[in-house]
Amino acid sequence: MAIKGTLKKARLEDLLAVLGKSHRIIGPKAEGGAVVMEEIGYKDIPSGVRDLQWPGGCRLLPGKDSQVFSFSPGPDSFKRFLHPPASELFAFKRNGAKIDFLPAPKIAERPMAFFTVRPCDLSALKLYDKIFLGGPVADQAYESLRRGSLVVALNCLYPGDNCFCLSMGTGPEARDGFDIQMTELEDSFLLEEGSAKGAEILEQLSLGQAGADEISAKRRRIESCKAAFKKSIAAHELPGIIYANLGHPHWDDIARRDLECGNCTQVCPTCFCSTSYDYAALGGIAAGGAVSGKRFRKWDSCFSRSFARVHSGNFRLSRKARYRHWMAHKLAYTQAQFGLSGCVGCGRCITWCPAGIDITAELEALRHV
Amino acid sequence: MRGKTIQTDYLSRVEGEAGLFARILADRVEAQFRVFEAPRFFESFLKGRSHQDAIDFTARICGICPVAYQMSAVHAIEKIFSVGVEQPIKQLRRLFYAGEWIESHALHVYLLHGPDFYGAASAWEKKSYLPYARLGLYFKKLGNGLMAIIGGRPVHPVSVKAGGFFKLPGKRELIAQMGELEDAYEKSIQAISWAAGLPFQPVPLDTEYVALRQPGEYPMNEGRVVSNLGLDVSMGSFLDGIRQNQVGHSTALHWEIQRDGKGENYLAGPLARINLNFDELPEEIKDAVKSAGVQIPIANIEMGIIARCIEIAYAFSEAIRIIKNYEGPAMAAAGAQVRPGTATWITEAPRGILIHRYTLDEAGNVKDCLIVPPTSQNTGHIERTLLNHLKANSGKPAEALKKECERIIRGYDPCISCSVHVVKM
Amino acid sequence: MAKPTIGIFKFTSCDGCQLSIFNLEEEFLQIAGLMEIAYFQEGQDAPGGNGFQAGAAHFDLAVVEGSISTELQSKELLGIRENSSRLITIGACATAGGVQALRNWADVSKFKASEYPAPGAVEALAESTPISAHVHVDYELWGCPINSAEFSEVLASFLLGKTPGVPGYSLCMECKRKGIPCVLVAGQAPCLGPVTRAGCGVLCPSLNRACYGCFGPKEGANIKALMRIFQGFGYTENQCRLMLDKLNTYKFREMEEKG
Amino acid sequence: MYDRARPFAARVRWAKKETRDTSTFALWIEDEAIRRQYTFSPGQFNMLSVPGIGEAAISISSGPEDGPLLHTIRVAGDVTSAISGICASNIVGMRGPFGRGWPMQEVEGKSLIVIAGGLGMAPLRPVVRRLLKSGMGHGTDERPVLIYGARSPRDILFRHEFQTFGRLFDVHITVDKADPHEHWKGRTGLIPPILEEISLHGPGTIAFLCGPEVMMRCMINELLLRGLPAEQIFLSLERNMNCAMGTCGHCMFGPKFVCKDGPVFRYSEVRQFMAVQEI
Ligand SMILES: Cc1cc2nc3c(=O)[nH]c(=O)nc-3n(C[C@H](O)[C@H](O)[C@H](O)COP(=O)(O)OP(=O)(O)OC[C@H]3O[C@@H](n4cnc5c(N)ncnc54)[C@H](O)[C@@H]3O)c2cc1C
Ligand code: SF4
Ligand code: SF4
Ligand code: SF4
Repeated sequence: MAIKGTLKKARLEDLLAVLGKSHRIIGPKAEGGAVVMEEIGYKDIPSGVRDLQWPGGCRLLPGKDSQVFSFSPGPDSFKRFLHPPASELFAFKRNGAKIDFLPAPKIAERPMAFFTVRPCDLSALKLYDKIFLGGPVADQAYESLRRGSLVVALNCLYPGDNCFCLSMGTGPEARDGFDIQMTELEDSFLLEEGSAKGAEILEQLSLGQAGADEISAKRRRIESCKAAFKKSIAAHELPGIIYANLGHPHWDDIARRDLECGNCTQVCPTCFCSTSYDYAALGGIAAGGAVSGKRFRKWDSCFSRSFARVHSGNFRLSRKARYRHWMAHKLAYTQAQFGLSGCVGCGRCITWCPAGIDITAELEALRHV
Repeated sequence: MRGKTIQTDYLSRVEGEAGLFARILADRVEAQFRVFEAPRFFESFLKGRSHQDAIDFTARICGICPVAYQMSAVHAIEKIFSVGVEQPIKQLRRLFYAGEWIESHALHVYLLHGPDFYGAASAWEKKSYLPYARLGLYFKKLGNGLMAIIGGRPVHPVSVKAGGFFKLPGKRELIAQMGELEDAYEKSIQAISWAAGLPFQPVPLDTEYVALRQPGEYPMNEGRVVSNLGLDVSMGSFLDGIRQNQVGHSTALHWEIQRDGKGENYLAGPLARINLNFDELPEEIKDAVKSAGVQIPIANIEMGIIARCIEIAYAFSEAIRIIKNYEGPAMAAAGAQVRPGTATWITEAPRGILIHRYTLDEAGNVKDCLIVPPTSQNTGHIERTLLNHLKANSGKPAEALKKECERIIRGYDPCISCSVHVVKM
Repeated sequence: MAKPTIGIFKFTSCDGCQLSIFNLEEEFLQIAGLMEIAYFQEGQDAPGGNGFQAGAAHFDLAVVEGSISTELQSKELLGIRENSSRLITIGACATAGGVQALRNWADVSKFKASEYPAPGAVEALAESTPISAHVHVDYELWGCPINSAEFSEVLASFLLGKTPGVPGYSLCMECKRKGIPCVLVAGQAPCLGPVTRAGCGVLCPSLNRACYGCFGPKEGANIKALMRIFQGFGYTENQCRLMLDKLNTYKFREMEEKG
Repeated sequence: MYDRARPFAARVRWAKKETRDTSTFALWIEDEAIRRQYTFSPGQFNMLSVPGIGEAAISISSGPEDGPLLHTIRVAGDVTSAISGICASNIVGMRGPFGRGWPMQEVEGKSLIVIAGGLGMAPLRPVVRRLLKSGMGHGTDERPVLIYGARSPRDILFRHEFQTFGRLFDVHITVDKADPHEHWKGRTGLIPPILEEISLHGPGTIAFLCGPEVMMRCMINELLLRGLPAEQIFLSLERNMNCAMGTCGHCMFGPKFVCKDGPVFRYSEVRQFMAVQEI
């Protein structure tokens, strides 16, 4: 029988204390007018803070009610931590006819516990596992961070203004891919185990009985969340609608508004593109021709001009082609590549696009115009 | 006696583009410090732009002392807006300035001027000089570090705004500097006697020197303008009392103090500051100066390098003091109410008093402005010193005189990009 | 093998980019070890005055700071180019005309008259132009001032014979990597990040301030679209103009026209 | 399995200039354990690197049954220039092999037509070598066809091998342009007219193409018109290559990763995207 129980809101700190024994806790924190993710302590949780989000905008409102998690996801996700913005792949040394490639040092830090991962991000995480662990060879940088990590999921009770996970089929309820699942109730949290590791954590807490009342409260809350969604996407027509419209004139219209700044790709929890590059600082160059340095992998984006550049030209030079590639990758290609949707309906790309380009609205335009 | 001509087209190891031209003839001696840095018209293109642009743009007048420009500008603007700036912000600004003094002085002492005393063409030419170059780079790194913590980066920092800063540095970051700052302070104290022992040529300083003076502190951002000849005026009246003079033979505008209808050149900078404010230095530094055998007032222009070394030590000790007491102001910036008006402000740039005067309109945009950098105030003095030196040493061969004159000019640490007012010969 | 020779030259500028070379600190001394510093007026005495005027020396690499704003400079620049195998520009002045290019859109004779008692004696071209407007440039490094680390990467790349790993994408990319809450989206501030080149390390947004574009336009910047957004925030067309007319005005305008 | 993300050292046994800008390098994997595990099939590629400069995707131009591991490299940019400056007994970095090569099993029983343009001959050379080794034994009486186009006579790759190739293949070489002083006696002009002269057996034919995309597009159209099923046309694509393992996103061609789904694709898999500009 899976462990299930309630934790009084006033005792939420206990959960963090238990997690903190073995893990660094990566969770939400209010900063600079947004909820970001960082290594946090109990006090950092922006309890009660609400947020308004609209295409190209976000504002935090001070909290007042008894709800702890009233905010929707901010720009960050687990991505920053499991697929860091820059990571060393290996070090190299070249001296005359001798070459060495040395593995990057192992990350010595304690493993991470992701606190309050939203259901949409659970789907994104599942995709990441496929991308980085599912190939013929696992990505070592990812694997070393992912192994030993812990996922505490949080069911969403309020959809954010730009969220559309419901139509994507990824939320607002967590189904799998977590160690512990949390649901915020009236004055407690319902905690449910999702794995043996999760059970171990829950065993260390003194939980209240979770009976039929709590279960039905959870159901009620999730159902009322579902009823509150403002946004949806025509998921049932994907990916066909993309493939059918690669030549649509609407791409030109988007290109006029598109800043090609890359923000959407950087906040998207499923965007994984990167570029690796050999860095040899002046200090690594010796007068005799010996070189030492490191190859780094850095987040990149299909919006970068150089992304599809080859010696003889550029496969995606126009802004239109780059936007189309992005959207097609999200809504069609990823499905073909990894069997999962490349969009999980988190709405981040809508909020954090300075131009307020809305992937759901653009898809509608492709369908109807 | 045949005449001698001394000419350097493009002076090396100074900031900016300038040359030297002098003639020793039977009946007279001529000396010109020629500035050929191209004009950039800051005062013109600032017109109609926001006061924040004044802070951000004037920094671009000089890459070596951007903080000075930002400080003079922000204080003048705050005066127009009647902003009351909290003490902790003032302290943070001193810390910011201390970083710049260290960075600027270390560059000059160890990388530009220092090699002169070792007969080296550059700081990296001679192995024996490398330890000094390294020490200079080390000091500079720490000065840069302070500027970067407060302003984002050492060259053209981005954090200054009317009322304070866009964001305050974290206490932890500042405290993290302490170990190195204390170590550097020790080294900077020792460097005073190193500087005092350099082989100087006698180049007497017998004129008026001018600096800010603010009882209770070594001057940076506040005070009255004083001189060894009894000048003691407010910032605004000082600007009213000097006049610019587009000297026919020279390329830069000369600034002169007007007395009884006559213009007199004067000296601004570390020498002037030390001589006028020695009493405000911490005891430990005063002791170090005394035990190095340095006489105050310093009466030799060449000894400017000693003054800079003293100020490096002072800036380190000031930085340490401020960081120790840093509590973090309540707010990053005091609220500033935009108002029209005119104000003059002067702060002590590494090279001396830097005067800004702004007139702002109702929207807080620049209607008019005037910028008087220290180097343009000093150019008259440079020429006069060259003239005196040549007169006193007219018998020496031209090649030797040329070297000596170059060294004298370098001793002023002229910042030629600073002198925005530059005209063609 | 002989060390490659490097010459560092200055035209109209604030010296900040050359200073950023000194700011490499220990690494700066390494340059002296790896290359023959054949000309660097700010740091070392040049035999015979102006190395580039003499036209004698050859430079494997010429590093140019500053914009061209006088007749004489444009001649000297030609001399430098002729005597250099590769020429790179450093900083907003050399790469984009600098803040002094603001005069390009105004009447310089009025500027002269308002700043100088004898304006007739002031020598200055009506325009301040980037080096690339005069000679072929092999590589352009952006920034007002340049980022020392990027300069080091450029030199290292020159020594190794490769294209420097300096990005041409937007500041936003760097901003997001650092996890800085967007001041445009969360604060409705007129941040130029989306059209500005990465490189500074995201100084302004991390100080809660809108970027004002020191690193110049990114590759393929959509400036018009961003200005439409700012107009939506309530900024007038003139205010938008002033936002773009700053340290890289010449190149922002050029990019704006391209669309 | 050895690490595919971190290069291993490969020593240049010998290097041979092919044309003015292209040379072939024989590489020897230094680490014995890796060498023993290393196997590849025709059409696969390696990521070759010069530490500090970077990496480039380079097809293996020798066959699996050949002795030395060959790479035929044209100087294009930083990495390829750096490699071309490396001489015998020196070392480069190698990762690989990567990708899906030519479907050699599908050649069985069909008549093969190989079409290469420029450097595209490099990844097709192993195919030719494999068939030469196995002789006529690919189950048909038809002589396989090899059509090769180069820019000019001096740009012909492996020029001394074509005679050997001709023992099995019906070889057609053309050059875009020949200077009179080159005394070129062969064909000039584009590849398509050659195809017209060749009799094809429609469904019984299988085609392998590698070369510039415009050339391939044009040839594919021709082949389709001549009755080849889209399933029997294979082409090798080129895109910007960075990680070579499907995690960096650079090489995407529509939903395909050129590095792991390709570089050799069945035309029917990618036809829908071939028609889209800037895909
Ligand atoms: C599957 C495959 C097989 C190839 N086989 C060969 C071969 O056998 N012989 C040969 O000479 N060339 C081959 N190429 C092309 C070769 O990879 C490029 O010429 C080479 O990457 C150029 O690198 P560079 O550093 O010299 O050029 P630069 O222009 O300096 O390139 C810098 C970087 O951009 C990327 N890049 C640039 N051009 C290309 C390109 N055309 N394809 C992929 N990435 C590119 C690479 O990451 C490269 O390191 C192949 C390409 C692919 C994709
Ligand atoms: S495409 Fe947009 S909505 Fe979809 S997962 Fe990415 S950021 Fe979220
Ligand atoms: S703060 Fe500016 S630079 Fe950063 S993401 Fe937002 S718009 Fe881009
Ligand atoms: S203005 Fe922009 S480019 Fe310049 S420092 Fe600020 S954020 Fe960086």
